[in-house]
Amino acid sequence: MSFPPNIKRKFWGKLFDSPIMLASGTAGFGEELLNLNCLAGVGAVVSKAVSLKPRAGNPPPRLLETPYGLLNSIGLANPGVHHVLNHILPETSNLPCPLLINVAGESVEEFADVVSILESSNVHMGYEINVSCPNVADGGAAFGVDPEVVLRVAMGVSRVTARPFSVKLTPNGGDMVLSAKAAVEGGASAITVCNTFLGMHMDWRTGKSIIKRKVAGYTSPALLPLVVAKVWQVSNAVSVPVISSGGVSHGEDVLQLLAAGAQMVQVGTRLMRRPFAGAELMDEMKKLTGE
Amino acid sequence: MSFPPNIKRKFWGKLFDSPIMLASGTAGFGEELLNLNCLAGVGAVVSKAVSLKPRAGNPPPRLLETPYGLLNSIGLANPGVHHVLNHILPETSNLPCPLLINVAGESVEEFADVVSILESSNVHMGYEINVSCPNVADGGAAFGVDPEVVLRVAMGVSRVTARPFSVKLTPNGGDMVLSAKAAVEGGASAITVCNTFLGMHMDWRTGKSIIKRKVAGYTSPALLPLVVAKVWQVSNAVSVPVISSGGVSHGEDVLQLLAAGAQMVQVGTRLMRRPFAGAELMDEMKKLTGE
Amino acid sequence: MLSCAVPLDYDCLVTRREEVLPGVVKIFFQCEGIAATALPGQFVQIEPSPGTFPVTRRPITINSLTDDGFELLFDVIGRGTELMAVMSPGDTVRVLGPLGHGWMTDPGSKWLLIGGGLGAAGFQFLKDSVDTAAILIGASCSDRVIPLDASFVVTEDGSTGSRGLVTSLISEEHLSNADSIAVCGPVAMMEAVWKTIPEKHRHKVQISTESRMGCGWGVCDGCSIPISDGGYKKCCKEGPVFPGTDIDWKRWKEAGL
Amino acid sequence: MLSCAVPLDYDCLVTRREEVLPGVVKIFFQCEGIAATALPGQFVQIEPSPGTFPVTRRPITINSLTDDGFELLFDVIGRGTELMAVMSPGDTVRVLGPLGHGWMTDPGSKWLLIGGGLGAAGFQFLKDSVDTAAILIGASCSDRVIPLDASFVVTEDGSTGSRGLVTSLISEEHLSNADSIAVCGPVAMMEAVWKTIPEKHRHKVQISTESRMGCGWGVCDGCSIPISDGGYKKCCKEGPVFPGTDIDWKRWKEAGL
Ligand SMILES: Cc1cc2nc3c(=O)[nH]c(=O)nc-3n(C[C@H](O)[C@H](O)[C@H](O)COP(=O)(O)OP(=O)(O)OC[C@H]3O[C@@H](n4cnc5c(N)ncnc54)[C@H](O)[C@@H]3O)c2cc1C
Ligand SMILES: Cc1cc2nc3c(=O)[nH]c(=O)nc-3n(C[C@H](O)[C@H](O)[C@H](O)COP(=O)(O)OP(=O)(O)OC[C@H]3O[C@@H](n4cnc5c(N)ncnc54)[C@H](O)[C@@H]3O)c2cc1C
Ligand SMILES: Cc1cc2nc3c(=O)[nH]c(=O)nc-3n(C[C@H](O)[C@H](O)[C@H](O)COP(=O)(O)O)c2cc1C
Ligand SMILES: Cc1cc2nc3c(=O)[nH]c(=O)nc-3n(C[C@H](O)[C@H](O)[C@H](O)COP(=O)(O)O)c2cc1C
Ligand code: FES
Ligand code: FES
Repeated sequence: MSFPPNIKRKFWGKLFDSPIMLASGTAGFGEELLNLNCLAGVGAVVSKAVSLKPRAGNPPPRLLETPYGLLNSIGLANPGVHHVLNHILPETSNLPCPLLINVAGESVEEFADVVSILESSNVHMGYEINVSCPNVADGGAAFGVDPEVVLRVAMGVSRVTARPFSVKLTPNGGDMVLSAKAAVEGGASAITVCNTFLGMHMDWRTGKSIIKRKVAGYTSPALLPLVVAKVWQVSNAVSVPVISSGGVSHGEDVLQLLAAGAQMVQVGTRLMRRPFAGAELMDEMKKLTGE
Repeated sequence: MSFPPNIKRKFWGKLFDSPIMLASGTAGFGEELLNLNCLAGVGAVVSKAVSLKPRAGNPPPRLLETPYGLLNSIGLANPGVHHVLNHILPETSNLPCPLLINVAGESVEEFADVVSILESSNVHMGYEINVSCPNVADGGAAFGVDPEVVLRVAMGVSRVTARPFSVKLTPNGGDMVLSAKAAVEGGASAITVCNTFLGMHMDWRTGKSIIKRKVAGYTSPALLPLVVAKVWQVSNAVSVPVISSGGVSHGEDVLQLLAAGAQMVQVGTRLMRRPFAGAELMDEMKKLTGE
Repeated sequence: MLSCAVPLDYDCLVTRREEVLPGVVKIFFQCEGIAATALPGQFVQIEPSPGTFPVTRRPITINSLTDDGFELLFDVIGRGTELMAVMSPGDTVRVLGPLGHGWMTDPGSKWLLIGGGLGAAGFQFLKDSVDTAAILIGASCSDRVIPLDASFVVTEDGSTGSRGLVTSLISEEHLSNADSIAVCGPVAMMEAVWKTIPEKHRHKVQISTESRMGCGWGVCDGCSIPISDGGYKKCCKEGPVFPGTDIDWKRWKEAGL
Repeated sequence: MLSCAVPLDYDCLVTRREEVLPGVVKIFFQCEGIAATALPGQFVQIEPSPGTFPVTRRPITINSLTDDGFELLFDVIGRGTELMAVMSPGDTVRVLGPLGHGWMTDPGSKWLLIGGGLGAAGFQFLKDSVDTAAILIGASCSDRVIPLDASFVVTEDGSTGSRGLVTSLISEEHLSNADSIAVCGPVAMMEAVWKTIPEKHRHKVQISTESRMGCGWGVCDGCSIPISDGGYKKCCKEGPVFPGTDIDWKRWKEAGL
């Protein structure tokens, strides 16, 4: 690797002018953002999670801002893979950049089932397999904390698609390096590091959590050093590219993640403040590197 | 529990006017703070880590501030248990509050060895067993990620002391609830949740980490929601008191942690900005609760 | 339903700031783009500070339009609105808008407006745009009554108008005179109004909702309002104004915002 | 070694602010406590902002004392010093001090002061307190030469004094005339000075060190300076001034601050 890192990236055999990917769940399927004209500077969009059956999602409130971050408890709300295939994906055919579909499952088999149904679409470049969701069929811990289960999920997906896919790991328990190695062994073409950290806000006056599910996914610009450490650990342990996810708010953050070993860099929560973050981050990076 | 939580706490059979403990590694052995007159409002002091042999600690720089937090790579620098016993503990006999000694080890046996040597002192109330340090004798992963190892460490300590001890877990991998249960099974009288999160800062211009060990312990006020979630999970799973450690900068944060299930609340990094944090936090809490 | 202009992210100049009631601030922003495209009931997402925190914007209803801009009227309740409250003339603020679907205003429709406290904030713009039969306002006390030329005002402590709740002002006459009924205020007040309105008039009712928001433009699924079919609709995109019949009051109240 | 007063955490009033060189700010703080107790070479820990971030203070050497306070002189290089640079008269700032062990000043001792760039900042206070034989200053250019009434000044670009490095000013005469030698500046400059000074004079040398700090009062073990016995000493507590013979130059340079 050369330093400062190049802003132009090669990923999955394709050249990308921008390393920025919009993170799953913060950009819909990209079509709203196309309307808003804010896909400039964006290398790729990752869709919100798609599951086999429609999911209404968690009861509100689904969001809670803390002084330095955001708790989300969306609950993988989505209209189900068939609706996505028939009604949403066709509308994304004019996205100016590649689309990855984020896939959620409640059992090891469901991931492959969702992927095989999506195979009949040709608008998307590949998948992001979200093994951070709770394994409902097997006790409720996230799939991603058990390398054995990650291996089986990845093997299942490999079997039904020739498209590249990334496995998105969870930072909440287990050993991310072991899970990453298992994903690669199972055929993953990239590792996404990582999903949200479990967090909670307690109303001390009442002893109640405002979020009904109590714990939620926490994101914050202050988590960047945690993500940098994990990206560095995982990218040193596996041969496939690492996609970072978490903690980006400025161009310098993206450069730091690239230098730590990320091949592409996702941005999520920052879009809530700055829908045009793609272009803004690119500007900031170019100013810093002179590229 | 009643809400808002009481500021006066009962812990290890003793009444504490303040739930605030000064976290290990941020308050020496308390004697410097006594000189500075900043132990007002402090319920207890946890000493820096003590190991069997003297440890010079990691090469500098040992600290690196990021925009929203602090990376530390102290490396458990300490003069070793014998020096602590003979030269430091005697000086702490006039602390106005109880002292817990934080114990580090490089093997399962070392924890009990250090504790048994310290038993001849009578200035300290109990111990905090730091199973977050790397298990040098067995591969280098933290002791705390393996419940089996935690059990053995706790059993070893139980055997050599009648004083109460807390086991301080790591958030970096494994399943904290399982490790906490193992600690209790091994005789722990409390669980400290938790040690620092692994973090890293990359110099993107050079591709080098400024901290020589590359990854370091990261602390930040923005990590509070992560600690609240873990305190809530662990305190719901074990019968012994939970001591929270991490993320406190204001009185409201302490109340939140108490409401989430903490019996005592440590404060560390905040002391770097505010040596008188004990008194300040107490004032803020009293204002909020009217207690 | 009126179609919406594509929202844009504007750098708006603050031209005036006024404390209209204790802890209630009105700010005028210069912005021709929003002035030219906004519809009553729409909102904007405003960046409370140029720093990194807070990480999301704050949604505020467009209180009224001026020739070359718009005004917001808001309650100072927490972190974000405290930062917004000190915005002053000369400041430049990032504002995304106009957002959401506003009041569904059929041409020729006569309106009854029922507002609770600061919920009446957005009514100025609606009132400026439609034919209003009557405006009924309830508030806790005179300090919470927005200047709006209301037809009838009641307060819980009787400090303005007579003592009572806004539901006491709702009569069959008001309801029959109106083709459309706009309701805006706290959830409990809106539910009381809804229950007071007899079945036969309910199809006329439109409810202006609020929810904690992430994006504000439909991508994060964070702002769900429970809907009577058991599912959810997005406050930011499918709302904030919904037909009253859409709302699942029980589940919405459970959310506790 | 002089004994130190217990440091206290003061709310200090800023009474003056001056940009003495481009990007170099001098601030006067009113604080009788520090004025009464500080010794040359000691430092303070200053809170750069009242907000939550940055999470640590910033260590700055006491540049000089006034009747009822002290002044700091610092380079604006990053987050913290940028916040400090905009402090202005009337502001109140939290300052902990005085901290550390300063110059070891034996009565009657004659001093040679050797400074590099802004490293000479703390010399004013030392100069005001001891008998100075000579002051030798080196800097990159005139914009980095602190007003100090130095005996000799060289700059790398020749813009003040002759062109050269401060080591070129060190003569046997200067060294022999002095009982104590104070060195302060960038690590590389101090090492060069150390190497230039012959063995027989090295026992007179005192080095003012810097390190990234957590607490500043000896509890966190974050500020270690590598010492010639293979171990470390705490910059904040056992330093910042050390006998030159204490320093392990090789390991210190590796730290790269
Ligand atoms: C479509 C819409 C229009 C609105 N119009 C107005 C208006 O015209 N005038 C006005 O005073 N207020 C209005 N609100 C409410 C306003 O957005 C909140 O009062 C504000 O976000 C509170 O932010 P805070 O940081 O001061 O409070 P905090 O309590 O510190 O906020 C913390 C978090 O909670 C959220 N939050 C808290 N209360 C509310 C609430 N009632 N609604 C939505 N999110 C909330 C904030 O957005 C933030 O994420 C509107 C809300 C929505 C959704
Ligand atoms: C005992 C002592 C006395 C000092 N006296 C002076 C003085 O009189 N005038 C002056 O201009 N500077 C002095 N410094 C250096 C000054 O502390 C740093 O320049 C300052 O902390 C930089 O902070 P920043 O946030 O602007 O920079 P950033 O680079 O944003 O700082 C980030 C982090 O790095 C640390 N850091 C960066 N550079 C240094 C450094 N050189 N020394 C210590 N920590 C550093 C900061 O403390 C902070 O934790 C002194 C340092 C020490 C240890
Ligand atoms: C509102 C919201 C919804 C999310 N939904 C999903 C999702 O459906 N699937 C998924 O894999 N990750 C989801 N995430 C996680 C993000 O994709 C991303 O990994 C995370 O937010 C960290 O990046 P950030 O710090 O840039 O926000 C969601 C995050 C947020 C904030
Ligand atoms: C400088 C520093 C040194 C530390 N040293 C130790 C240590 O020796 N033993 C230990 O168990 N924890 C150590 N910790 C962790 C703290 O005890 C505490 O768990 C952590 O800082 C989280 O609390 P905070 O967010 O309030 O800082 C250290 C932390 C810091 C910042
Ligand atoms: S706030 Fe994001 S979808 Fe409504
Ligand atoms: S800065 Fe904490 S011991 Fe020196």
